[in-house]
This record gives sequence, C-alpha cells and structure tokens, in this order.
Amino acid sequence: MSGESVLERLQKQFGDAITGANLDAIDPWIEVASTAIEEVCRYLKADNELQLDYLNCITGVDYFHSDPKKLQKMGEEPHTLLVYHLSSTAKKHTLVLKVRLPRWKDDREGDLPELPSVTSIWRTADWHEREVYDLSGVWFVGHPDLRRILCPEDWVGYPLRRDYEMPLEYHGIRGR
Amino acid sequence: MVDFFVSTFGMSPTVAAILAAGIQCALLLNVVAVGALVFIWMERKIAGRIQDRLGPTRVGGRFGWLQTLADGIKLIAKEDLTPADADALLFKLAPYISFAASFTAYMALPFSDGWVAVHVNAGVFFILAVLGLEVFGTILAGYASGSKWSLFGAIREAAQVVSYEVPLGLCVVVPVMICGTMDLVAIANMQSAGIWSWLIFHDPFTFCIFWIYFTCAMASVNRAPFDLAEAESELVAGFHTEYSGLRWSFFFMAEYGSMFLVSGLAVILFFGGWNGPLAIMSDKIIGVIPGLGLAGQPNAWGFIAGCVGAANFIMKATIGVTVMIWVRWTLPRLRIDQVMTMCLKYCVPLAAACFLGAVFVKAEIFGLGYLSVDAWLPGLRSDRLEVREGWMTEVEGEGVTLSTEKTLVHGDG
Amino acid sequence: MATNLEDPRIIEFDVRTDEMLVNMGPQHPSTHGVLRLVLRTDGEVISEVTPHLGYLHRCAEKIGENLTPRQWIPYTDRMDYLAAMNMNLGWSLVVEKLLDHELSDKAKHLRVIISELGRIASHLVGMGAYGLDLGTFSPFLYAFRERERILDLFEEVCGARLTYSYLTPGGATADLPTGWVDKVEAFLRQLEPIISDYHELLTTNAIFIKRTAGIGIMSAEMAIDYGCSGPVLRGSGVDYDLRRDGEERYTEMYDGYAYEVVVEKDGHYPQDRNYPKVPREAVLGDCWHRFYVRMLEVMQAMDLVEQGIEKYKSASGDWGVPIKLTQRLPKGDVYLETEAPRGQMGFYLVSDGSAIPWRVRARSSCFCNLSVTSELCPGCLIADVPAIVGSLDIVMGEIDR
Amino acid sequence: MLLAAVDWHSYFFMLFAMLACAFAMGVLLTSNIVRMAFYLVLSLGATAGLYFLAGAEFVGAMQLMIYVGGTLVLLIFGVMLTAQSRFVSMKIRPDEWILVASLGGALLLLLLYVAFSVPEWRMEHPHPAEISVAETKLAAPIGLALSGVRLDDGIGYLFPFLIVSVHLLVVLIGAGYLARTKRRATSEN
Repeated sequence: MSGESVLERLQKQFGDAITGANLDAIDPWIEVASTAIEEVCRYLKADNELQLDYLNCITGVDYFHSDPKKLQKMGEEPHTLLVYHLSSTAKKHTLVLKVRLPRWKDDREGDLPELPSVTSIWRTADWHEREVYDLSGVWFVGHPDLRRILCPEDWVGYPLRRDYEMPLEYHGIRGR
Repeated sequence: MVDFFVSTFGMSPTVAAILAAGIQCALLLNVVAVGALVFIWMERKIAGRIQDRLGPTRVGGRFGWLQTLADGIKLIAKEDLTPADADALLFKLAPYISFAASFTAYMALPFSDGWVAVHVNAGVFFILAVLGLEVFGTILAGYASGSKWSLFGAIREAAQVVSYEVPLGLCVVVPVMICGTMDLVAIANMQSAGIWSWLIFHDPFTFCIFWIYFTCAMASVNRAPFDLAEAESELVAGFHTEYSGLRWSFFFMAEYGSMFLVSGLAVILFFGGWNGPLAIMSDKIIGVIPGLGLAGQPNAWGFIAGCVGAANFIMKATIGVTVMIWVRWTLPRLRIDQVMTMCLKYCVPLAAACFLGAVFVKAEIFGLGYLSVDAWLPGLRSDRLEVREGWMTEVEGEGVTLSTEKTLVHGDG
Repeated sequence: MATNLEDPRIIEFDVRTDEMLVNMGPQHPSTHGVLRLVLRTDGEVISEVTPHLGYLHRCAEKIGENLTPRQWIPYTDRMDYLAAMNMNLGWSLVVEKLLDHELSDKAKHLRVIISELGRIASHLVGMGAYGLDLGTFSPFLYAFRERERILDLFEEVCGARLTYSYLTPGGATADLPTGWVDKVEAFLRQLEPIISDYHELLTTNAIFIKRTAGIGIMSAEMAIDYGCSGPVLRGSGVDYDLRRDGEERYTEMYDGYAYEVVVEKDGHYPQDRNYPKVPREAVLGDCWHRFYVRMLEVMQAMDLVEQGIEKYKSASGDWGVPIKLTQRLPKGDVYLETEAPRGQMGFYLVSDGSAIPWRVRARSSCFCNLSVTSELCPGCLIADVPAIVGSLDIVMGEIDR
Repeated sequence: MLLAAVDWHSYFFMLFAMLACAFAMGVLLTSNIVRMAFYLVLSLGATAGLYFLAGAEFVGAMQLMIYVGGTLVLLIFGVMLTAQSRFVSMKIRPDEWILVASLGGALLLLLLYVAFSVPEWRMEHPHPAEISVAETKLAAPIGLALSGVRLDDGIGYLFPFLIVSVHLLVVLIGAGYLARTKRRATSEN
C-alpha cells in the first residue's frame, strides 16, 4: 500500500487529527495530533489492509538548545517529537507516525507533556513508553505502570532532553 | 585389635581399647578426607576430559594431583564469614552435622572381609539411617543462612531426600531379603563365588532393582541431575550460598563421602563386595571350581586376601563414583516436581514391583524360583554361609524357634 | 497446585503457604548479566515476575548525540557484545541509508559472510548458555570451543576478538585477508558434524525435552503483540525474517542466496534434513521451539556463509571504503532494522545537517523479547524461570544500552 | 591405672543420657522454633546412642531413621514452609510456665514411680560384658513379635501393630485432607 493511499484513508477517517505528512522523505511519515494517537493506532492495527500489528519502536526526539543563539539557528520551534515505527508481519510493510508535543505541558517547566498511551494496542509499547518517559520525559496517560526503566528510580531529570544537566552527585558518586 | 595390643605390649584393656578406637577413627577419617581429595581431583580431571580440556595439570607435578590439597589450603586461609541475618549457632554447626553424618556411616561400612570399624548387625539399615541424617546439615544450613535462596535449597533437599529414602529402602531390602541378613559382611560373603554369585545377577528383579537403587542413591546424595538443593542456575548455590572457606569445604567433603558410601553400599549389595569376578582368594572361583580359599583365614594369608579384597572393593566403588561424575557432566538438571514425580510415580512402584518379584523368586512361588541363578548353579553360595543367625528354624513339637547361633566364618572386626 | 489454563496468572493452591518475595539478580548465575527479576513465589510456584533493567545502562544514545556516526561504531559493538558484527552492520546500513550510499557487490557479500558468521557465534553462545541454565555444563564449553574458532577468524580480519568495529558506514575497515575464506570453509566443514553432537546433548536429550517442552508457551499473537523478534518470534510460528521481509537496502544483500526462513510449518521445519524431529511434548512457541529455531539457524547461516564465499570470490568491485570520519550528514531521519541473531535490531538516526547526529536511537530486540517474562513466568516453578529467560537468549548490554 | 577403673559402658551411658536430657531441656528453654527442632534432633540422636549402647542396634537405627531422619525432617520442613517470621520466636508467658511445669512435673513423677517399681531394677544386675550380646542384637525377634510370634511365651504384637498402622494411615489421610484448603490466588493480590 503506497504512502499516499494510507494518508488518504487516514485523513478520511480522522480528518483534522492528521496534522501533516512528508511522503518524499527517505522514510515517509505521517504526523498525528497527540490527542488522536490512540484511535489512529487502533485503526491502523485493526484495519484489514494495513494490519500494522507490530510496533517496532517509540522514540522521543527533543528539539531544543539551551544556548539561545543556537536555538535560533536550529530553525525549529522547541518541541518534543515522538516517532512511532510500525510494521506489519502479515503484509510486510511499514509506517512511521510522528506526534508533535510541547516540551513542557502548558509551557510550565517541569510539567511533562502528556500523550495517550498505546499499551492497550501493542503490549510492547509498555516498556517502550517507559523508556521514553525515563529518558525523554513524556507522560503517557493510561499507561499501567509508568516508572523509570533504565535509570534508577530516584534519578532526577530526563537525560535525552537537550537541556539536561548531569547531576553533580548521585548517592555520593561524583557525576561531573 | 584390642587383644593384639594387650597381648603384644601388655597394655591395660582400657588403654588398648581407647588406642584401638583412636586408630580406627583416624583410619576412617583419612578414608573420608583423602577419599574426598581424590574424588574431587578425579571429578575435575574427568570433567575436564569430558569437556575437551585438560583439567588441573600443574600442582604436585604431573596431572595436578595435589590441586585439591592446594585448594584445601586456600579454603582454610579464607575468611570464615557469617552473614548478619544468619542464626549464628546453627549456621556454624550445620557443616559439621553433614560431615559427621557422612563420616559416621563409614563406621559400619566394611572394606573387606571383617574389615569394618564397628560390626553392626543391622549394617545396611544403620548406614541408610545415618545417611538420612546428612540432610539435617543441609536443612539447617539453608535455614540458618538467612537467605531465601538457601531456604529454597533446604526445602528442596528436605522434600527430595525424605521422598527418595522410600524407594532406596525398598531397593536395599531386596538383597537383604535374598541373603536373609542385614549384616553387610555376611551379604558380601554370600557372593564370594565369582561373578555369577553377585546379587545383581541373582535374578532379573535384582538386576532391575540395582538401577533403581543407583538412581535413588544419586538423588539421595544430591548428585546431578538431582542436585536440586544446590542448583546453581536457579538457586545461586542453594543451601551453601552463604558459606565460604572451610565450612563450605565440609559440605563438599560430606558430598563426596556419601557418594563413595552409596557406591560402596551398591558394591556390597549387588556387586559382590570385596569379591572379584574371579574369586581366586575364595573357596570357589566360579561355581564349583575350587579357589585358594585364603579369605577369612585368621593368619597372614587371610590378611593378604583381605588387602586384595579391600583393593577390589575400593576399585568397584570408585567405578560407581566415576559413573556419577560422568552423569553429572553430561545431563541437564531435572526440575523439582519432575524429581518428585520420578520418585513417587516411577521409582517407588518399580522398586515395589521388583521387590515383589524377588520375593516370588526367593520363595519359589509361581515357579519363579527358576529365574534365580541359585536354581541353576546350586553350589554357588558357600555351604558355610547357608545357615545364618536369626534365621527361622522349625523344631519339632515346639513350633517356630530362632537359631541364634553364629555360623558365619569371619573375623569380628 | 494447578494452573488455570485460561489465565495463567490464576493459580489454585492445595496447601496454603506463605508468599515470598525473592530477588533473582542482578547478581545471579542465570540472568545473563545484570538482569534483576523480582519474583513473588508461593513455595516454588511463581505468582508474579517483575523485571528490573538498567544495571548496565551506559548512555549509548546520549553518547551518540556527541559523536559522528563512525565514531559511534564502537558503542554499537558494546550493545550486543556477542554479535558485535551484526550491530556494526545495523548502524552502518542506517548511516548509508541516510547518505544514500551504494555498495559494491563484493562489499555486500563480505557483509553477508561476516554477519552470518557472527550469527553462528552468537547462537553457539546462546545454545551453550541455555544448557548452563538447565544445569548441564559441558555443551557450554563445546559451544565456546567452536565460537573460539570464529573469534580467531574475526581476529584475523580486524584484530579484535569481541568488539570488532569492522563493518562501518561505507563498507568495512579492511578487505578480508588473503586465504581467509579458505579457512572459513575449513571451519564450516569441521562444524557440520559437531552440530549433531549438540543435538544429542541437548535437543533430543530426554531431560532437556522435559525441561523445555511445553514450558513458557507463547502464542504467535502474543509474540507479535509484545514485539518479539528473531528466533523468539519464529519459535512461535510467525513466518517473519527481515532478511527476506525487511527493507530493500537490507534484503538486497541476500539477493541470489538460497535459504528458507526457519519456521515451523505443519508440525515440522523445512530445514529438518536428518536433524531431530519435533518431540511429541513440544508445543509451538515453547522454550524447546525457540531453542530449536536457533539451532537450525546455525545450519542456515552456515549455508549462507558458504554461498557468500562462492559469490565473494567471483564478485566485482572493492570491499567498500569507509566514509570520512567527519562526513557531513544530510538533514533528515532514517530508521532501519536488521535481522541480528537475537532479533530485529533497529537504529534510528535524526540528523540536523551537521556531522554529528541530532538524535540516535537503538531499538533493541532483547528489550522487547525480555518484556514477555512477566507474562510467561507466572504459574511456573522457579526452575522454569532460567529456562524461559534463557530461551529468550538475552544480552543485557543490548537491553540496557 | 586410673583409666582402667572406669566402667566405660556406664560412662557412655551417662554421657548419652545426660546429652538426651540436656537437649530435652534445651527444647524447653529456647524460644526459637528451629533451634527447638534442632535440640530435639540431638536429644533423639542421643537416645538412639543409648539403644546402640544397649546392643539394640536395629532399634537404634530405627530411632535414627524414623524419628530423626523422617519425622523431624518433616517437622523442620513444615516449620520452614509456614513460619517465616511470626512464629520463629515463641514467647511463653509466666502463667503458662507454671501450668506446664506442674503438668510436666506430675508426669515425670508418675514415670519415675513406674520405672522404679519394675522389680528387675532392684536386682543385682550383671556386668554388661557378661550379657549375651547375640540375643539383643538381632532384629528377627522384633519382626517375629510384630507378626504375632514371640519366643518367650508372651502374646505377639500383631493386633496392636495392625491397630497402630491403621491409625497412622487414618491420621495421614486426615492431615492431607485438612491441609487442602483450596484458594485462588491471582497476581493482583
């Protein structure tokens, strides 16, 4: 199934929730509004022609620079981008979904951006979302057990955010 | 030995008795300790060869034969740790209980005709009973360590050993029943006419029951594939997780001690004890061919025959140990429920069935008496051993009485 | 005790005993490194398993944001350190995809040879370590003996025995040494008969079958749902192998190679040949099948190496010159998954147009494979936990990154 | 010599008897349930030693196998399985002490009275070495007596033996039945 037809179908089904797409990129992607991600994923998995039953990966990408000059040079609004790589074991095709999130919820620093969890669709999302929460700081609403997974439970900060600073000390161990 | 000291050196009987007891203890302790050294070295060498490597090669010159000793010195030098959560008294005592049980059982194990520290009449039973006590050391060690893995090991050990005592007992009863005595010396002397007199070839049931015995014996001394109590891939090291140094090595010695013990018991019960396949020292080599008839004589010839017998016995028992080592390095480990299933669903019924069959053969019921070797080679068991102590005899007019007369021709420890 | 078949988490107990909370790991002989499983047990029966990760977290993704792609290659080595060549390959392909770099035929065949040898080495360790998990020591050393030969071969190629950094974006750091392929062929001839020893010691061993068959059964739906991949996915009967079904850039490496995906069809494996048949007790998706798929993949990889050598000898072109250390990357993001020995190893690269990636992400196969433990283990005995975790064949370096 | 004057048989008898009593006291006095079991093991083991000393090897081995090796292993097994922390340490209140002491003391007195009323005890007993060992060491009389035949004209123990066996069987089945408390446990609780 070509990228265009997938996009068409999704737009027909979800309308405004599909906020953008780039079908000419090396890996063509479709951008989905953060509130609609769960329904879109459920549709993608259930749809007979798409059958995207396999969630490969969820990645959180942080677009930010603590240096204002570089931030300007970056050419992007500061935001957090979630990338869902999906594929189908039956139809052998793949799809990339992107979700654009603010870096902080309501721009209040320290409040994690929120997003519906897709654990009810793919069980594998459980750990992937925990990892994204742990490293990129995104709060998945509806996740059954959102804890840190790679960092210790009492770790402070989200290491893959661009403004992250390594703590000076962790339980008596020098950090920097 | 007491008489010897009294008559030769003019000692008082008490001193002589203490001296004799001391010498016997020292001898046995050496058998256990040196035996463990040799078997640990053997285990390493065999494991090495099985796994396509050399095993120890350096310590003590060739073949690394002093490796175990070197390790022993290392273990002595190690710190003797007691975990904070442990029940210190029981934790420290447990290895000694294990070792003492294994060692005590050796007291009743004859190495050759009459070469036994304490001639216990119910020898088979005594050894089984004392060997069953070894589990105490394990259980207490597991409990007292204050570690959950140790506790799991202890629970497994308790369940496993108590269960396997049942089929083990049933297996041992078969040779006892055939010989009509629980005296190990007497049982072995019943098999002194060459390979066909060995009880394993007595009838098909004894042949089967030997394999059941060996399986159960491996389970009761915790050797792979039944080493559930120390299963390293599941329970870290099981009951001895928290032990280090010398205390740990006591468990080790106890394990190897009991390995040799159950092998020795198998040899006595099924493989003629100290009698070789061609019993040259005995009255009859095979069947009716006369042998030298040296065994059991109260002179130097008898002593030489005893030495040969002891060498014979140790060699056969060592083969048993070797098989255990071989099995350990070949097979995966069973799961605890499979171990229990095997015991209760297979070993017990099979042992019971074999026991029943052996009873039929012995009592010549259903014409099964013809399955016995004795039916075909009548002169196999020496006449001098036919009447045994405690055997029921019919005396006219008075019903059943008991012959308490000792008719065995052998020295008395 | 009995396990409720509909929901394995419901366990019916006969005798009431106290519940126990046990820490399996991070220091434990059979958790393959530093995995920590918190077990809630009733006697020996597991009622709940909670895996805890991160004891080997080395911030590889964070480091990747500060290094150029070629500088990051050694960090991929340290992910799945038992199949470092395949990790190198995955990352190299992603970078080449972003650069739209085309390889010569010779370089492709070289990569097939190297990565399939890596697969053999990795599966040998998986097999041996699985024997260790089940309490038999000898197959482990046998497996290491053969793996050692592969390491010798790799050492000749790149000088390293564990962390090779050999395949890089653009090709490889060097061509294969002269006469090397003959040594590989000699090795394969040696390995072939030994495989049947492994089958005797493990695959067909009665105790081994008792310990693995019917344990940790994972249905195909569940495997897909949990994102399992590699032998774990195929062991559940899902016919999916990225070497055939993956992206063009990866599958074209295997163009012209004759091989069949190792997966059970109608109760037997197409690669069966004279290898042991599936025992009656085994259920599709249990530990035995996962193990057996791995064993058959060793055979498959041996075939592929042989074919690769033939093709390599006659192939044209060079072995692929690595890209510049500070090669500027075009703006964009690419994701690519390869079929590593333990499953689908994916790398995601986001570039902002400089030489250093904006974001690097490694999608670990073991990470997803491991997540099924909390679903598979409840209702099993403690002894089954190593059997199940071992059959997933995890490497903590890849999970924690 | 001094050593020769000691009657070793009596000495060992005293040793084992004291061990048995001391560890029995230990069972009473310790509050740790596993140690109680451990002391009980030693006490019963010492009793087995007494049997061996008396030449009753079969009974001694029996004592070791059934009581020490079997019953007590199961006892400790049960303790380990069920008593994780709450029951490991058992405290006894003073009033319980008094009650138990009076009851136990009364029983002890009764036992002593019965023991000393056995006429053989007051007779001149022969030196241990003179007792014919052959008769005591054998297991066969026990077996015969249990199957109903006694060598000295008494009545055999077939009937009591049968009753005890059936009783034990009933107890075992009952214990198994009582222990089967069906419950369903889910991972949620």
